[in-house]
Amino acid sequence: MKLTRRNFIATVVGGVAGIQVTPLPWKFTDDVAIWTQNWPWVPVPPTGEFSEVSSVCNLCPGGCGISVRKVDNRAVKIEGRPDYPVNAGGICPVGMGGLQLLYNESLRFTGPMKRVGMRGSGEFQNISWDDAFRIIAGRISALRKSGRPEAIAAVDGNREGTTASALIERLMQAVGSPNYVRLPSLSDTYRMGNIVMEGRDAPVAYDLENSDFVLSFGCGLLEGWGAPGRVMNAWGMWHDANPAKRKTHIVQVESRASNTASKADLWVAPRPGTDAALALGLAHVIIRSGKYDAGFVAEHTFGFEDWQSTDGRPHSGFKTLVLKNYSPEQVSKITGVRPDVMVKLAAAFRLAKAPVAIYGKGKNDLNGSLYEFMAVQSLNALTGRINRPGGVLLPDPIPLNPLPYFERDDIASQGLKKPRLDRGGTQEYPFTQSLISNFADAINRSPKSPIDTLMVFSANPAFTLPDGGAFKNALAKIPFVVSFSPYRDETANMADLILPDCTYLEKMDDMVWPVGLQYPFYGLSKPVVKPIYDTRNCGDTVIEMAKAIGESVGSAFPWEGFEDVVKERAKGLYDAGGGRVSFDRAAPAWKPQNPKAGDKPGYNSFDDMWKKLMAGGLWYRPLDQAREWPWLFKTPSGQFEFYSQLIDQAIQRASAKDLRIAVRDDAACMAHYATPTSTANRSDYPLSMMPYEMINLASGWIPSPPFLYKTLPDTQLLKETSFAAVNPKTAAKYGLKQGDLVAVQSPVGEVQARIDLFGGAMPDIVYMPVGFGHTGYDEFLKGKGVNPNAIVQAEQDPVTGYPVWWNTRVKLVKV
Amino acid sequence: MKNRANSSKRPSQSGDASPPAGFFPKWLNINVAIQDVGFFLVGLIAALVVGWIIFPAVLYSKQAQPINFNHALHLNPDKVDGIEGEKKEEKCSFCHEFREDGTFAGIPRLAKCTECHEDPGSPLGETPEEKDLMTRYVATDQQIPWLVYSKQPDCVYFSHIAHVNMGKIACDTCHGDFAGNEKLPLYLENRLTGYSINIWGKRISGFYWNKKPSDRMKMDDCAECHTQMGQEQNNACFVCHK
Amino acid sequence: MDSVLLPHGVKRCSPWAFFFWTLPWLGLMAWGGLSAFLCLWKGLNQTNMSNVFAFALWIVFDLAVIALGAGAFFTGFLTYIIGKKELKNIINTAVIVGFICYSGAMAMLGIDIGQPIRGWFIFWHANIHSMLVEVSFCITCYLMVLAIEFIPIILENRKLEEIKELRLFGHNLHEIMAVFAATGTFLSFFHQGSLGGMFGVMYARPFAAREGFYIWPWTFFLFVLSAVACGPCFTILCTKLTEFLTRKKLVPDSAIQLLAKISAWLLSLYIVLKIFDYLAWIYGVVPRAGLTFESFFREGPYGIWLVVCEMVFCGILPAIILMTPQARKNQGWLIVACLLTCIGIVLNRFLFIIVTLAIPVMPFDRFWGYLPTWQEWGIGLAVVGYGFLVFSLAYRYLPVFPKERELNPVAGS
Amino acid sequence: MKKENDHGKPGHKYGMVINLDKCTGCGTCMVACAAENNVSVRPDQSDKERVITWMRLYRITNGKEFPDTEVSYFPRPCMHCDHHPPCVSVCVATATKLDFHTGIVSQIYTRCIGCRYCQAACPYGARYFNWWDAYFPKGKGLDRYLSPEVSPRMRGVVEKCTFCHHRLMRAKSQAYAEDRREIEEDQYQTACTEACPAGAITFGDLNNPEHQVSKLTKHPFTFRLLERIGTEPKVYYQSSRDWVRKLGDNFLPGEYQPVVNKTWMKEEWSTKPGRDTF
Repeated sequence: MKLTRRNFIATVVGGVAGIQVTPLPWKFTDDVAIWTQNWPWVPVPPTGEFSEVSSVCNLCPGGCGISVRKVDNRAVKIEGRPDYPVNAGGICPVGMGGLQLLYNESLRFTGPMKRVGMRGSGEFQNISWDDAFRIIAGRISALRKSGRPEAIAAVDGNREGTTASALIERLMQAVGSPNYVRLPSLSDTYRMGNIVMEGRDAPVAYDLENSDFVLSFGCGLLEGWGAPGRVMNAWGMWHDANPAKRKTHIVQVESRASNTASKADLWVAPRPGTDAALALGLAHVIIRSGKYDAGFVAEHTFGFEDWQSTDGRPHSGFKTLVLKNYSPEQVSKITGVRPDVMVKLAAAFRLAKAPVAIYGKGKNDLNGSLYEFMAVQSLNALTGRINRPGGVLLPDPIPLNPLPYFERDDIASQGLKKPRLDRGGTQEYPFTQSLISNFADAINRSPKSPIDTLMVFSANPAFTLPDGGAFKNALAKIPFVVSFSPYRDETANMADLILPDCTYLEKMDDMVWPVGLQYPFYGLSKPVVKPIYDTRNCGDTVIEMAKAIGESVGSAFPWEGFEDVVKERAKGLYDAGGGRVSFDRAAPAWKPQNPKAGDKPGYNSFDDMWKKLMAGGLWYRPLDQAREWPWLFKTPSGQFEFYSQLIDQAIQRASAKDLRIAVRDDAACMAHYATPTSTANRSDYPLSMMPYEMINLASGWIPSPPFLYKTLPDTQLLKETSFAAVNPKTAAKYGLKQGDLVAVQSPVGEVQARIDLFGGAMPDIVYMPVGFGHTGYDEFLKGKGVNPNAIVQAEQDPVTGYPVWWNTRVKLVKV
Repeated sequence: MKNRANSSKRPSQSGDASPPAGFFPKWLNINVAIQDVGFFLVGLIAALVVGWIIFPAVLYSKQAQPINFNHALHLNPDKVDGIEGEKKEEKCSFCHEFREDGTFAGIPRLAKCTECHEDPGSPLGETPEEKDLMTRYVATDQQIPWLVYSKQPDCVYFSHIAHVNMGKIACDTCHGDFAGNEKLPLYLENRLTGYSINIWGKRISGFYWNKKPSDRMKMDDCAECHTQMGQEQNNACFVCHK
Repeated sequence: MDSVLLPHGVKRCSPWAFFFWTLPWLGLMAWGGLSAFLCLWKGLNQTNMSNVFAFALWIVFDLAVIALGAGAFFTGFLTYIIGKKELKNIINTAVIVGFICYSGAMAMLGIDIGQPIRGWFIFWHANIHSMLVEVSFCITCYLMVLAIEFIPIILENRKLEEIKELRLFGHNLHEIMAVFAATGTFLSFFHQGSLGGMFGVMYARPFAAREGFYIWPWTFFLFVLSAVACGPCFTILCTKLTEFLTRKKLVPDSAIQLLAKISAWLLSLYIVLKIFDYLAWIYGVVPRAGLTFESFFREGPYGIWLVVCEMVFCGILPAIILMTPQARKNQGWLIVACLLTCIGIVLNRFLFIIVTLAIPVMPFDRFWGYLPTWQEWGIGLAVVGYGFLVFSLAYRYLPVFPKERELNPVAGS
Repeated sequence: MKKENDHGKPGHKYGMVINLDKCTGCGTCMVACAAENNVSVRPDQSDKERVITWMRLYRITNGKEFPDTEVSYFPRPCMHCDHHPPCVSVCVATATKLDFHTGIVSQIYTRCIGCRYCQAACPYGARYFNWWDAYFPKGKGLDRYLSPEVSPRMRGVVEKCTFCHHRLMRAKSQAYAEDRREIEEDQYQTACTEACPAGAITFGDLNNPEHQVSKLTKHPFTFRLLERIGTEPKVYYQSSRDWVRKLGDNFLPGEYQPVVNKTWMKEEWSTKPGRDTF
């Protein structure tokens, strides 16, 4: 029998018929479908035992309590802790996305590394920790031996008061370099304002929760100002579902219709940088009406009425100054705010039961202006809102133990006598601790960098400083840069050596007094997961580094590790007594609680307290508002000073000109408004550019978790370009339409962005978001949009010397 | 339109002995027909063999468990006395335990084993399996890569506690009785789906006259049981899918 | 070369000429093949479809070709059920065009769904409430019917006809074609309707939402009517195009005229009903949702002109032309009218798909634009190429036009 | 096939009230949602037509000129329409259903064939198609934060907000472990509700008069998105601002009736209570 074509067909037909009555086609179809349901390249998250670990978010100075959900050893979700006094369960978007900063290999350094590529290329090679310590310690020792310890510098992004910053500062002291530089933040403005007006070197404490009228001068209440978890929680309380029950009202003073401005009960839009004039205008209305708190002014303030100094010179007081210069009509010319608005606002402020005027500039990441703060604080003093419930409170600093004294060797002593490169604390900058812009400037000016080795801790100044790229240029000139960043940020990419820190979820760290909180608070975060890469807590690294340098430097660090230092400092909390280490939701920390005689602190020994502090991550002293007036103000007059005698003294030592104060005589020592100076030609640069911050985009050292980009509208970022918000009228003037690509040119540079027509933008001002334009990090963040800091041309703020970053002259050129 | 069909050129099949005329229709060549049927049957049988025997053999790969765990030994109170519990369910959940949050641990982790098999140096018995456990896993603190017979796809959320605690269903109802097993059954993995044969059921046809719950673990089986038990509301999608 | 395969007594171009003729169509199909591969391999990110334009170019193509392919079932219905014998001259064309349209649509749908391997879930896990399930069932069944209707035509190929069994098979199929025509009519009626229903039932999209009868929104019936009105027009167009390209008369005028006349009446009826539909929608559905007719066209490139084109230039105008015997008998006018009708129907489908999705429903949502990628065009145009290729092959090797020999006697045959 | 509601009286009807006065537009709800539900994050998230955001913040403005411009936000999860959800009836493969016992509109990714008819039918844009494979490139280790409680989706299927129904399962498991059947209000809360730093979102059982949501829905400032289309969303919004409420639905001229309310500036009545013009 031959297999003919016909037979073949018969076989095939039989086969086809037969296969139908077998499971093959049916099961195959089913299984292939199941295969599509379980594609091997779709991840299947392994399951296991669930657990929750409590910690504190350290991504910003907000100090929210977080609870991290874990599956076996993996962290899978971050949530806010309802049993935490600061944030009461909520958390900001950056903190919510924190796991993307932990589990992202291309964002992080996986171990100590040495640069192999060009600077800025981000090409590194793994080395061992021992090698890394050898390199850095050798370099520092060599500089010390050659008698140049001041050529070592440190830039520290840790907040003042934290254990990490204390250790880094101590290292610089031990090594013998005065060049320990911090990044300016809003807290510095607060600190200085409190020094000159109240004589208190303490953080600002606004009793927002107990206030019924919050007049916010520029605070991005909903953009991340203060402790975002706390402020937004308060926001929720203020806006009860039933408007009839709504007790607190919020007025936002800001030039742009930000979220805060839009969501506030009233939005007042003065021109940028004229907040001081507006505050003084309100003071004028209140003084003229005679309805200011005369009792408070008389008893607790200095310099309100005209006065005579001991040398017999007559001085005009705050009242005279304000009545003369800040009538609503005068202020209206400066600010653009209608006089009747000021009159009504002043009346509303005065009539409220517990009003408070608060000062800020967006988030906390950037500094404010001293005289603006003074103007706002003067308004509080005028209405007697200082040291009163719902006003500005004056709590004592946190009683942490100082680090023990240590002996410096001769090299260190000699080195510390050298002048600071940034001239902080000199006659020109009497109240300023450090000035990174001057630091960069000094390096850029000299032909050879006076700094040989720069260490950068928890900071990304190459990106975050509003200095038109000055620091980046300086960085390129410094022969050796060491970064301790866990992330591949712009500054770390310029570094020669990387000693990576752990991320905030892998290490112990402390959080000292979240910005603006009205009660003393100390938070302690602990490792939620074991370090997933070969990284070390920066505190441990510093201690180990000091030991590697040896000699007197090593002996200044007698501790085993970072935890010992934290514990030693926390002992002070125990010794001071009165704090709590657990939180009861029923008794919010901001609610005035009269401590009863029998109140127990909740722990019986320091070890017990430490254990509870570690577990709960919190120590706080509930609000006590009964501060005694005597000795409250530590100014020369012992009172709140409308007229700051400290500034007066500073002017005596140097001159108003040296301090860059535009006005002369008495006004220079009081809150005042002066037209900002700019070297840029107004006709060449007819517009001004103001960077703005958002809560859903990290603009500081911490990279944005990629999740956040889901929340950004495509009128802020589209593919690779970010947008500049411009009022439609301004855009029309230059023939620009929505989405047009423009070059924003300032005297120091140019960036390209698209135009977003936004009615809420003040005419003639270009608003650019901060946080875009990274060249570091990974594909999620790299090359997206532009960084407005790169074109900021900032003058120095009077007295403080901080950059006036909100007033850059620019022009728009259509591309 | 077929009026021009020309049969003249048509080469007919090899002309063997002709069948009696008239019995079959004229156009039907009986020899050819027999041949056709023969080849048809060849194809048919070949297909049946492929579909019923070769296909299942190829579809499933045999995989060995890392250790041959002896359930019978562990559940024999004369030999192992650590397993607590009165009823069989309690004994099962001694190792296959529920956690406090109601989740089910399933196949125990190494930590459960080391509750008894603590010290790699001093085994509790003399079996080679235990020695294996000690040297390969306990000493190195490695999890044992067990193959899970009843592992469902990732999209499935199965709540053991709902069935065991609330539904009072015995473990062996669905899993079969493992208590007497001295050897772990052979693990057959579907090469396409990656799942154990226990999900589809041991019978490739998928048909059972008297289906026991432990025979198959497909969604329809869950739904069928829910319906039988009067728990029809639990057939809603989001009860068992995640 | 291939002369043994050509039908008897007709003249065909040389194999080379035919080969070159097929090149562009093969090219389109190759483009489509590459696109299809990319879409299946890399996923639908190869297209410019989005969460806003969940349905896009391919669905417009699908709906358009299914409407245009309606000539098959309707001509079959007229030929076999009603008994219009003169249409036997054009039924083959209608069937082939129908088969091309439906198989092309099915292929496109297979690529259009995100999980083609799970496509059979539509049947196995069918949700009978979904209009798309009805569409899928009917289209699949009807494609089988069309294939069955196509088979006897294929079997009429000169070479295949030599095989006795096949010849008998084909003949027997022909005998029972009325049954398939009836089945096809039934299936087509429902899926053409369901395709309309698909959009009418989207009650949360006021631009598409329609009220109706029982579970069927008016679009159900309007789609059936519009399909049967335009289907014959498309068949006529295909015939005329073939006649133009081959420079032969292939179908007697009587058949064409009959189809055109029937189409005219149906189109007129459709237009009248469609006007009522528009009015009921503009004054009923739309204001109830808080909208006005004009408010749909405030943003983007789409304007009321689309509706005017659909109704006036591609609806009323061709209806008038086709209704007028003198105009209808004029070749030029006939073609223009058929073309306009087909454009009108495509426009109608476009409105229901693209414009519906482009118009945001939430007042604060924005208008989105959509432009297909080359991959989308590739697959859409591959169906066109496929159509030309199959029809060309059919014309070359099968006796598609029964009267061709009669109308074009070949000298010396 | 059974109809959805032939079981008599429904047990639960989970729903949500979002207070737009409290909403700060911070986007934490979006991030919490994405993190909780293993939502894919691709390098380019600015392609708003294709990016997956189960919870999405719509930014709205009142359209007025400076300095009267206001911005507000509509956080938009799936509405879990209670009456004949537009997406459910159109689904070809029965991949999405309205669960009568919870009121949650379910979506089964492994059943979905990706025809996207549901997306076309949904007027809220709440449904998202996976245009790409989940983005977890090798060597980045991003998949380490994935939660095992929610199954990651494959390319080619539609996904959407599930009211975090896995948290309901979690709560049920906990309850069963404690021999309970009932679940308290605070035991089942969605990720966005918990995360909102201003407490703008309230979640609970609309059928339970004790739950906060049932009380809040009675407020005169409460409204729903596209209410007049008749989808009966189970997500409610509240705003004291008229222009915001007005944007919740389409209105013909003169149709919108403002809710008149006394404002905090005691001397005046306003139809624009949230914000006063001095």
